[in-house]
This record gives sequence, C-alpha cells and structure tokens, in this order.
Amino acid sequence: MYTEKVMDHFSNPRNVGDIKDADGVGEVGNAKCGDIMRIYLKVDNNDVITDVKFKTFGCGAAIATSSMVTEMVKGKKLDEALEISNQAVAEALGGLPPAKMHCSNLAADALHEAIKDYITKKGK
Amino acid sequence: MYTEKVMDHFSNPRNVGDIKDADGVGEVGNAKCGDIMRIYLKVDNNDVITDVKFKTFGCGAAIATSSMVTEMVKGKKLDEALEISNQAVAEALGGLPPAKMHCSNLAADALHEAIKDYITKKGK
Amino acid sequence: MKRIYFDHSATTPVDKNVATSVLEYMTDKFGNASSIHSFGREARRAVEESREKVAALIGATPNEIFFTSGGTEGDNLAIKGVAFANRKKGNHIITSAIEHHAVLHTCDYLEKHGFQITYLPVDEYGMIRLEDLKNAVTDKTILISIMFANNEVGTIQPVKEIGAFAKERGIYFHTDAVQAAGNYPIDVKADNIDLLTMSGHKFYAPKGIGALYIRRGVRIESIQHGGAHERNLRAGTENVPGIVGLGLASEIAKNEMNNRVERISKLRDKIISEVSSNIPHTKLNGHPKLRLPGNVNFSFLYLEGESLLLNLDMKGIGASSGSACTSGSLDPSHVLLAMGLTHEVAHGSLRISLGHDNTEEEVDYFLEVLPEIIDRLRAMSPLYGESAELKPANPCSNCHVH
Amino acid sequence: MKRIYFDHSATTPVDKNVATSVLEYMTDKFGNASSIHSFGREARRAVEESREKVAALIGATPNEIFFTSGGTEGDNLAIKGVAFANRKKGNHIITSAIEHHAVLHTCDYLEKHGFQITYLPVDEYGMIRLEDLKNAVTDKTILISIMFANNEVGTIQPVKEIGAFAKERGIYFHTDAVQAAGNYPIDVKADNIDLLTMSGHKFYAPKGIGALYIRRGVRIESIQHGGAHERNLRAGTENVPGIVGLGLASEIAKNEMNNRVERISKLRDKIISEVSSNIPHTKLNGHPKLRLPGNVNFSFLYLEGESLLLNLDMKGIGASSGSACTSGSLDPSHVLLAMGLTHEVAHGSLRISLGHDNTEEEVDYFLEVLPEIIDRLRAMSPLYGESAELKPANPCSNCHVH
Ligand SMILES: Cc1ncc(COP(=O)(O)O)c(C=O)c1O
Ligand SMILES: Cc1ncc(COP(=O)(O)O)c(C=O)c1O
Repeated sequence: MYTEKVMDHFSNPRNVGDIKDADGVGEVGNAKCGDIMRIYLKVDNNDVITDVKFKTFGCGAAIATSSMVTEMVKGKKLDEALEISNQAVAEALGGLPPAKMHCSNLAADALHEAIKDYITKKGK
Repeated sequence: MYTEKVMDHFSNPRNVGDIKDADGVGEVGNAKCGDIMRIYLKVDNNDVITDVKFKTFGCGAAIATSSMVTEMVKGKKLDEALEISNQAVAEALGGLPPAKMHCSNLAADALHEAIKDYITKKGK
Repeated sequence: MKRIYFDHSATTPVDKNVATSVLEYMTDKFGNASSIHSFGREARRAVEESREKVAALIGATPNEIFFTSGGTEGDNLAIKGVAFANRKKGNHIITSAIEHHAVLHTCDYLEKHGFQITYLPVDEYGMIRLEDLKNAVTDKTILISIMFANNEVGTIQPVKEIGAFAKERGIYFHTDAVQAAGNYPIDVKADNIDLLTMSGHKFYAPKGIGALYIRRGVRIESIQHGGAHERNLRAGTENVPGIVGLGLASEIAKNEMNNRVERISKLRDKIISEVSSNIPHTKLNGHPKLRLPGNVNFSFLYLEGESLLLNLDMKGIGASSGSACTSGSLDPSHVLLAMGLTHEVAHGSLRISLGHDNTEEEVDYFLEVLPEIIDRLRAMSPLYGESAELKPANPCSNCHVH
Repeated sequence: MKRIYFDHSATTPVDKNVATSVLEYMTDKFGNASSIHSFGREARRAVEESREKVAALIGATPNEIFFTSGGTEGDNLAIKGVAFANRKKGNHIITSAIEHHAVLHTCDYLEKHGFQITYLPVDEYGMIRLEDLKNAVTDKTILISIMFANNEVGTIQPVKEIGAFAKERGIYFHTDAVQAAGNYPIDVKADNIDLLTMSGHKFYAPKGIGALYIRRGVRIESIQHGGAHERNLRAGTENVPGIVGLGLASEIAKNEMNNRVERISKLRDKIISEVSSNIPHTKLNGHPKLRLPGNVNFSFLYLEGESLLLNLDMKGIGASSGSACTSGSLDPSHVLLAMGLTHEVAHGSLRISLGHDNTEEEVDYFLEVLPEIIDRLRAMSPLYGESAELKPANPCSNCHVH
C-alpha cells in the first residue's frame, strides 16, 4: 500500500523532535481524526530555515509526510518554503494511497502554520 | 442415492420382456411423466401367477420396482398379489429416494391393472 | 475401472497448477487481503494480479472485475443490482425462456417486487430471434439478460447483435457466460456487454469463486451488505485462494483457448457424427454449428435419461440428462421444452460435455458402449417395437403435482 | 525474518490436514454434488458427512446446517431471510451497536425497506445489558440479533440469557458467531439459539465457505435465487472442497476445543498481565474475564494504531487496530466508540488475536519488542510529555467528511 520511499521515511523519520527555542511552531490536525503534526523552525536573519523538527501523532503517511517536509525545507528561504504544497510532499514520496491524501497529508500545512507563527512573533 | 438392492435390480432386471399369449396385461404411467410400466401375467386354473414379465420406460427406480414386483408375485395367488402395495415394493428394495416415491414407484399399480385385466377377460 | 468424465458443463476438475496455487494461498500465504501487515499485503497483491488476469480473459479492465462466490451470485447481483439501482428509469427486464435457474428464479423474485419480465421464446435450435427482442423493448426496459451459451444444449446466442442493439437503445445488457467464459473466446468491448457473469468451476478453477464484469459507469447496487470489500459492491472477506485460482485458470484459459477449442470441437463432432449415423431414432438437440465446443446433446427416443445415465455410469462414464428424474423437479428440462421438444423426447436426452482433459480413446470407448446400452433400454421399453401400441390404463395423474 | 501471526480474528491459516482434503476434492474427487454419476455421488457423500461434522460442533442436527460462502452471507441470509419471511408478524429487529458491519449494514438496508431497528448500547466492557434488551421488545419484534463474541474486543455476550428470554417471548434469536464458532464451545440447543452464523476462515478452514445454522421450524426465505441446492434455501453449485474443509476443521475444532482454549487463554493472559504492568498509559479494552481465549485489545495513549502496526510489521509481527486508518473509514472502530472510548484512545488501539499455532516464544518476542516501539512512537508524539500543552492552530475540518 505504501511506496518504498514512504516506508523509508516512516521507519527512519528525519528530524524528529522539538526545538526548545524555536522561532516558529505550527500544528495542524486533531487527535479525534487520528492525525496531529507539529513543526518547529529555526530561521536566520536572511529568512533561511536553518533547522526544522517535527512531532507527529498519526499513521504511516502522517509520519512520512512530516519527515519528508522537513527534508524539503531545510536550507530553503521562507518564501520558497511557503510554496511547498501537501500535493508536492506526497509526490516527493512517490505518491500516497488515495485514502491517505486527505487527513494524513497535512505536513505542508503544519509548515505553513509554523512560518506564520514565526512571522507573527517577529512582529512583521 | 439408490440402495444396493435397487442398483442390483436396475442393472440385472428380472423378468424383462413380454408374454405373447398373456392372460392379463396392465400398464400405468405415461411418457409425459417419464415413467411407463407394463406387466404381463400368466395365471393358472388355481389363480396362481405362473409367469410374469415387464416392460418399463423410466428411471432407475421405475425399472428396479418393476423387476422387484415381478419377483414378488411369481408363484403367488392373485388375492395375495393384490395385497402387494407400491410401498411394499419400495421396502423390499430397501427404500427409495423420497423424490422417487411418487411417480416412479407404480409397479404394484401395474400389477393390479394386469390382474384386473385378467379378471375382466376371464369374464368374472 | 477407469472412469471417464463427460460432464464438464456440470463442473470441471481443478487444473493441477491452479490447485497448487490455491493450496499455497490457503497455507503459507493465508493473509486477509484487508490487513495492512505483510501477510495481508501479500494477499492483496495476489488478488489484484488475479483481477488483471480475469479481466484479460474477456477484454475488460481490472477495475471492472468484481469477485463473487460463483455464477449464481453473479447472476443475482447483476440482475437484482441493476434492477433496484435503475428502478426509477423503468421496471421492465427482458430475458429468455432458456436461461439458467439462477437467472429465471431471480427474475421470478423481481416479478414479485414490481418488475415486469419478458421471457423471449427460442427456435428449435435454442436460439432467440432478434426480432422478438426488438419487439419486446418498451420505454420501461432497463435490462436485457440473455445467456452467452446454453448449459444444456450449448447453443451460442447472437451476443454481438444483442449488444449492439442494447447499446443503440441505451439499455444495459447482461450475459450469463458461466458456460462460455474460459471455454470460448469472449470480448466484452467488441460485443458491447455491460455485465457478464462467470464461474470458476466451469473452467478448471475451484468451486465457490466467480466474477462479475461490470462495465465502468453501469449503475448497480450491492445485494450482500457488510464490509467495504470489492469497492463497496460485494461485502465479505475476499476468498483469496479462490481468487488466485480463478486468476490462474483465466490466464491458462486465455493462452490455451485456440488449442482447446479446436481439439474439443473435433471430439464433439466425432461423437455427433457417429451417434447420428449409428443409432436410429435420435435427435440432435441444440444448434448444429453455433454451439459450445464441448457440448453434445441428443434425445434417444423410447428411453428415459436417468436409466441411460446410470447405465453409462456402470461403464464408468459420467454424463448428464435433461430428464425430469435428474432435474430435481417433476418436469424435464425447461430448455428442451422451450425448444419445442415433447416431454417424451426431452426425457430421453443425454448431454455429453467434453473438457480439454478428454481423449479420443475415451470418446471411442463411449461410442462403443453407447449402442448396446441404448438397445438394451429400448428392448425393455413398452414404447418401442411391436408392443408399442398399447395405451396405459391409468395415465398417472399424480405426476403433475408441483 | 521469522514472521509471527497475531491476527487470527482477521483470518487463520488453513490447517494442513484440512488443506490436503480440500486439495483432494478440487482434483481427484471434483464432482458436482448434484450429479447422479459416481463423481457426483462421491461429492454428495462428502457434503453430507461434512454437514454432520459442522452440526456436531455446535450441537445441532445435520439438517439444520446450510452452507454459505462465509460469515457475511450467513448474516445477510439470517437477518434478511427472517425479516422478509416474518414481515406479517412484525417489522422490528433488535441488535447491538457493536455488531460486525455484516449485521449493521444489513440492518441499514432493512431500515430502508420499512423495518425498524433498535441498536442496544453496551457498557464499558462491550457487554449489552439484558434490561435494555427487555425494554426494547415490542409486539412487533420478530428478531433479536446479538453477536456471540465481538471481533475487536473479544467480549462474549450473555447468549444463554438472551436465548432464554427470546424463547420465552417467542422471538427468533440469531447470533453472529463468526468469531466464536470453532474457537469457543457452543451449544445451540442449551442456549436456545435459533440461527447462528459461522465462517470457515476464522477457524482454520478455507475462505469462501461458511454455514448458517437454522433451527428446524424457523420461518426463513432465501436471498440468493437459482437452483434447488441446500433444500431450496441457498442456490448455487455447492462448494464441495470448501464444505469438506469446513467439516474437517469443525471436527478438529471439536476434538481440540478444550486443549486449545486452555493453551491460548494462557498466552492471552500472559500478554495482558505483562503489558498492563510494563507499559504505562495503557487501557485494556473488552471484558477482563468474559472474552475470547485469543483476544487481547489495548489502547496505548498518545499514539496512533496504524503506525504501531507498521512498526510491529517491521519486526515481523502481524496484528490489527481499530484506528480509523485501518478501518477503511475516517472514524475509528464503532465498537470502541460504543464502549465509550474517545476518538483519541480508540485511534491508539492494538488487537492481538492468538491462534493455536502461536507459541510462548512468539509471545515473549512480542513482549520484548513492544515497549521499544511504543516508546519510540510516543517520543515522536506531540501529545506526549512536556510539549503536550500546545493546541493545534487548525483542527482539521476535512476529517469528518463521510
Ligand atoms: C448457464 C449457467 N448459469 C449459472 C450457473 C450457476 O453457476 P454456479 O453453479 O457457479 O452458481 C450455471 C451452472 O450451474 C450455468 O450453467
Ligand atoms: C463477527 C464477524 N461477523 C461477520 C464477519 C464476516 O465474515 P466473512 O468475512 O467470512 O464474510 C466477520 C469477519 O470478517 C466477523 O468477525
């Protein structure tokens, strides 16, 4: 059901954890649905994402997309990061089962929330 | 489905054939139903059945019951023969499948018709 | 005693390779195809590969194949499923008088639930007439269900013409291809078939598995409720070993189709010609040309089918008959009667249905023993020969109790 | 990697001896049980012997056993068959909220056709209350359908009490015993059961075969139309190999019942006690005592079931979960929700279902790897530990699209 790439990210998720003094934190989903994703960001003065971590409660797809999105944004500028869509994350993983496209594929949304949080905090 | 005894009478039917100068002939059934049995009798002066033959168009049960009834009546007096029922023939064969009890178990009826025919011919 | 099986229309032995695969999926690879662990994924993969093979056999795409428990369920699902889902469009269904009971009794059921059924008659060869079909259509007609090939007499219906007509009129066309599928070439797209029933055990796959082809877009509802299996159309844990068997049997059938059809037809034609010329008072039932490769059906006058079968069985030969005695009812085959045979002639029918596992030696042995048996039964028959004039004193009146 | 199968409630491997018999009836003894020749008679004999064995397993008589294609068909036939045949007596049916979808969706269907259904609630252990049942009965109640044992949490219902009550009130009592039959002692006479569904693949017989017990005298009508098979109740060529398999598996189950129940219960109890004492934040689902011998069901807070299953699978262990992600729907198990679990807790459930082929070593291995996996997933979870305070900015509103 899952692609090899999904299973790779699921079994060896990249960038799991939290960042204590994160510049931005974003969370989407809810436990009722069975999927929550939280993304922590460190952003430097040039708006480049220097570090990113995630914590996820959810199924295989939820964990794999979270892991994938952290790989995709590390070192990216914020405006580039904002262009990453859930669809793009799924594609980077070689696709997801149809049933998983909806609720478990929210990692990009979590990223966008984290960026919003950063922007808000920075008072821009 | 059939007992061994039925299969024995079916595969080696006793008294098949006709009697050219029969004293009585009886036939029951019809081809539409798939079963016709005809019994030929020779009867001596003491009302004893000295010879009996049958011809039957029909299924395994029809042939076996015809054969059985001829065995049962040979050497019997007419009044004894009249007491043989279809049920008795079926029992003598160790039973018949329920579906066969109705249409294919008419050999005793054919016998009774043959006796009637004999009595009518004799002008009694 | 060597046994000879000439009853492939009743059921077939499972192909050895198919049986081996079925065994593997009962024991080593026994997972439930809905489980997400490796046992389940292995089963799921096998199910989807089988779906492709079944689709390939009849020219369908895999997502048009739905697995069922056999031909009867397929016919029930196709006809009831389409009837109830399209009730708003109309309540009229056209079928034929010679369908299998799985179709006829399903139609009886629908009649009790407000549907109207037209049963097309057939000609002396068991063939429907397109004119009759065209005349039967009304603006309430939602479904035409005509079998591909008849199970008793083997007659192959003008499926392509029916399909073209149904398409033109926007009416769904279902065909019960239980006898044809796997044994005769079928192309659902070329023939414009909307639904097609098949059953594994008629072409060397196991009993208890079948498939219904449903052309993409056909409006249908499920008749068995439960889990979300088969894209919500057919609830129930997938019979993975059966499905694997059906898939492999389909693949083999496709690869061997031409060979088998040719070989079996030859045996069939030999039986038909030898019996026709050597045994008097016989009648070939079914179409002389347009018939299933393996089907031979004769009526032997003046004798009754069951006793013929039992005699053949004593010689080791398994065959079947349309006699009432073997039909489980008191009337002989509705198919033979619909073709205009009298009860008498129908009672004396014999069906030989050949498979690819039959040999010429078997056929020769049959041709050798058959005449003796027929002579013997006729000699025993009050309808045959000089004594045939007598009339029964007591025309059995119990017989027609239904 | 050695694979360990802990998902016997999903399906079981076919017993080797059973598989050997099934194979024999697919190949050498392949006849159609309705044929009158020797091939057919051999099949018929096997079918009737199997009927006796299945009957013996549950204390029925052979003529009360009807073969089906599995549990789903059995539930459909029992419930629809009784509902439509007794429509004149009433239109009310009582069932429970935790039935399998084969029962619930059949009831949904009947609701659309004029029947009224009462869904009894269950307590925190998944048990119905007899009081609720008694209060639900009306003078229109024709059927009570309560499962014998639940497939997710293993809770065994008070079947004997339900049977006695139903008998007293003259209402038919059907029980879906798909999980219990063959795995737990059943006596339909002692328990006053009128109809009972079983499915072969849940107790080491093949998939695609099942049986419905119908007490003599119960008024029921068929739902699949066609030939006169199974005394006119269930049309379709008998799945002889499947039936033979079901018969043999029933015989084995009966003989081994006590041994197996004892052995499996011990393994179950070991898992329950070790997990309960070694892993924090866990909740045992189902009844602490009245549960299937092989059933373990835990909720592990702060984690989600599918990712737990996948991690177990990577260690070679096959299990199942009531998480939405594995249920094919967007909601977690209706059983766990009916027992009062929150969605969160239901998402974190794990079902281990043991079979007689499981060993203590397998259990030990599982108990060894489970804690690491749970730690790892919890460490990854935003709901666990000190960071659990944050609230999601965007509570996924798409989730509840149905
Ligand atoms: C033409 C036809 N339709 C339907 C069926 C029913 O198929 P099954 O016996 O697999 O249910 C059969 C065979 O029995 C058949 O020959
Ligand atoms: C309690 C219960 N009822 C019914 C079924 C359906 O049985 P089957 O899958 O054999 O159709 C199952 C299993 O899937 C079950 O566990």
